[in-house]
Amino acid sequence: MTDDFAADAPRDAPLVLELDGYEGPIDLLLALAREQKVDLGKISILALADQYLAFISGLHRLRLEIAADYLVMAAWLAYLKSRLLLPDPPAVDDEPSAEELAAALHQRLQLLAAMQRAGAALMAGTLLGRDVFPRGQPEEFAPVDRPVYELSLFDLLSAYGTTHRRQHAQVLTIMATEFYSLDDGLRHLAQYVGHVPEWSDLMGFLPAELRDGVFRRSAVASTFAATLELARAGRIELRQERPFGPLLLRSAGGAG
Amino acid sequence: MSGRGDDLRVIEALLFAAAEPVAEEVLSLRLGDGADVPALLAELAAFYEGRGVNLVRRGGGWVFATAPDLAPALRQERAVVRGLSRAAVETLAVIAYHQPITRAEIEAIRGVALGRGTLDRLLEAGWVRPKGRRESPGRPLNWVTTPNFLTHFGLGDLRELPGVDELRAAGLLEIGPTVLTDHDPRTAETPADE
Amino acid sequence: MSGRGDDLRVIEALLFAAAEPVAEEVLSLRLGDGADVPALLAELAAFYEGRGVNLVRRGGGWVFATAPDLAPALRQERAVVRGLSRAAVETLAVIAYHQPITRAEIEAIRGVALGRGTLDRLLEAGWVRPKGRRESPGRPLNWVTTPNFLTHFGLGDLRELPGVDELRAAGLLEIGPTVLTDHDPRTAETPADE
Repeated sequence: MTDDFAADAPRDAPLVLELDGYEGPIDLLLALAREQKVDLGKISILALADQYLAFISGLHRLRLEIAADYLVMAAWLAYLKSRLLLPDPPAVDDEPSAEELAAALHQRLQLLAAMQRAGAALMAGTLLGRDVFPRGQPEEFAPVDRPVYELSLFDLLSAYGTTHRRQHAQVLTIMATEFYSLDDGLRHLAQYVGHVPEWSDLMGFLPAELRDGVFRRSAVASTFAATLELARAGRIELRQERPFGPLLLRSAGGAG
Repeated sequence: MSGRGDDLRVIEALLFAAAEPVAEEVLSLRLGDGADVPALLAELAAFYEGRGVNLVRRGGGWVFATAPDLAPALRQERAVVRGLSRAAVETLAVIAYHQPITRAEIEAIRGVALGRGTLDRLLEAGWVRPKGRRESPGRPLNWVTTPNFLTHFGLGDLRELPGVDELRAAGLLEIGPTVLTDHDPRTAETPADE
Repeated sequence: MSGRGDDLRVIEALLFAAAEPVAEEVLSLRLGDGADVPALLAELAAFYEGRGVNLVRRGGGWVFATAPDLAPALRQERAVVRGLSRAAVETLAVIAYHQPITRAEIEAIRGVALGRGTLDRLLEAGWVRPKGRRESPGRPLNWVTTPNFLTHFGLGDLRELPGVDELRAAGLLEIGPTVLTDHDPRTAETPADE
């Protein structure tokens, strides 16, 4: 292009404003096409290209960031014009013919024109807030909460299990555990201390009224522990002749 | 606006679109001197009487409002998921297994008094209902579960509730080891269960 | 709800109370199975025809709005709709008639890049929204119009777009390769869109 399109034109240059009125190069083309006053489908692309190029070159100064699209279109139209005027070169693959390019431009112009008409039709419709008005005082109905409980059958059955367990645990008294304590053993053995001169089997010193089971086992253990206590205190002596053999005891300083 | 009919339509539209009640003076200003606003309002109010929307006086002006008698139909229910307390779940289970059952019996089985809201919650959930009275002193209410209870828990009928044996087999009656004794009081106390 | 009269009153109240269109399905849900909602709506719409307030189908639902012919009498109190730029109106039309459409396609049809704020304005107005992505290189967003767009522009549904049938017959609702693949460098970036 020429110096006329200097990029440093003042922001509010009148010629810039000339382009500001258009929504892009197709819109400008459409505006020019309307000046031909013929059906868009029948418009002469050649004449339109001339109009466009004349319009663009008529602009003395142009801000480049606005004009770039317009200049690309101008270049393309100049190319199209040359293609339309000259006979088509031998067909090259993928290269549309001049007529196809012109038809495509027709299509684009018609499409944009249709959308512009549609936009105008939308704006001419019955617009809410301009032509009709909605209810000014919408009412809100406070929602009523309907509780929905989430509970699975498993939860329910587990709960019954808990209840059932608790119910039966009440009649299920845990019996006071009976056993023969170390104190019991000490008290019992104390009556014999000093009166056992000969080695005697520990089992002979167990309380007489022994029941079976836990009580007996605890009596054996506690009596044995009691003998250890008494031996430590130096009041009796203990002796075992072999592993797992009988435990023998006698008073301290006994005859043996 | 020419005729009375148009005036009526304008008042109707103005009141409909207004964000708050509109005073008669404002309507008069909008319609011009020719309009008999009080008469028009009376006509409009009469027209809307008995409809779903009424024209009513409120706050010194006129306003459209939905008919008060429709309030229950207009309110929208909103599902709110709630949890049930352990007490409520256990109570429901006891009712399910022992129905018909009185409140006192529920308390005896659970070993604890029923809290105030427990039965109410279950009633509200639609899972239990009172059904008749026990012919015993004080004639206490009998409680039973509802068809809704069966539906919620996917049961065809009450016989589909697992029995005690099945609960035990599923480990729901298990009780942990307790004391070191030679004889297990569990077996001694509940011989019938085995 | 007992009779048909009550149903009619409830629909009237529900629609009157709402500022936005209510879908028929919502009304059916509110009224229960017994109600013939389409018939009730037709009856109500006929009843309000010619009054100051009309019942109209908008944006896929039904809504009461003031009669269009009363606009001059009502407008003075209302701020006139904020003016839309030509770019915004055209962009809105392109989206409405060609949806779902990508930004690149909008630009190809209009032959110019979208200004920064244009889509934002339409989005802010609640008239367009992105809906999914195109399965093509760069996976660009698809843009569509909203029910609110229909309501605002007085349309029952998209079939009521002005002249849509004629445009379709003329082949102007298809974005052909001729639009997308000519010289325009922007369109060159999305060759696979069609």
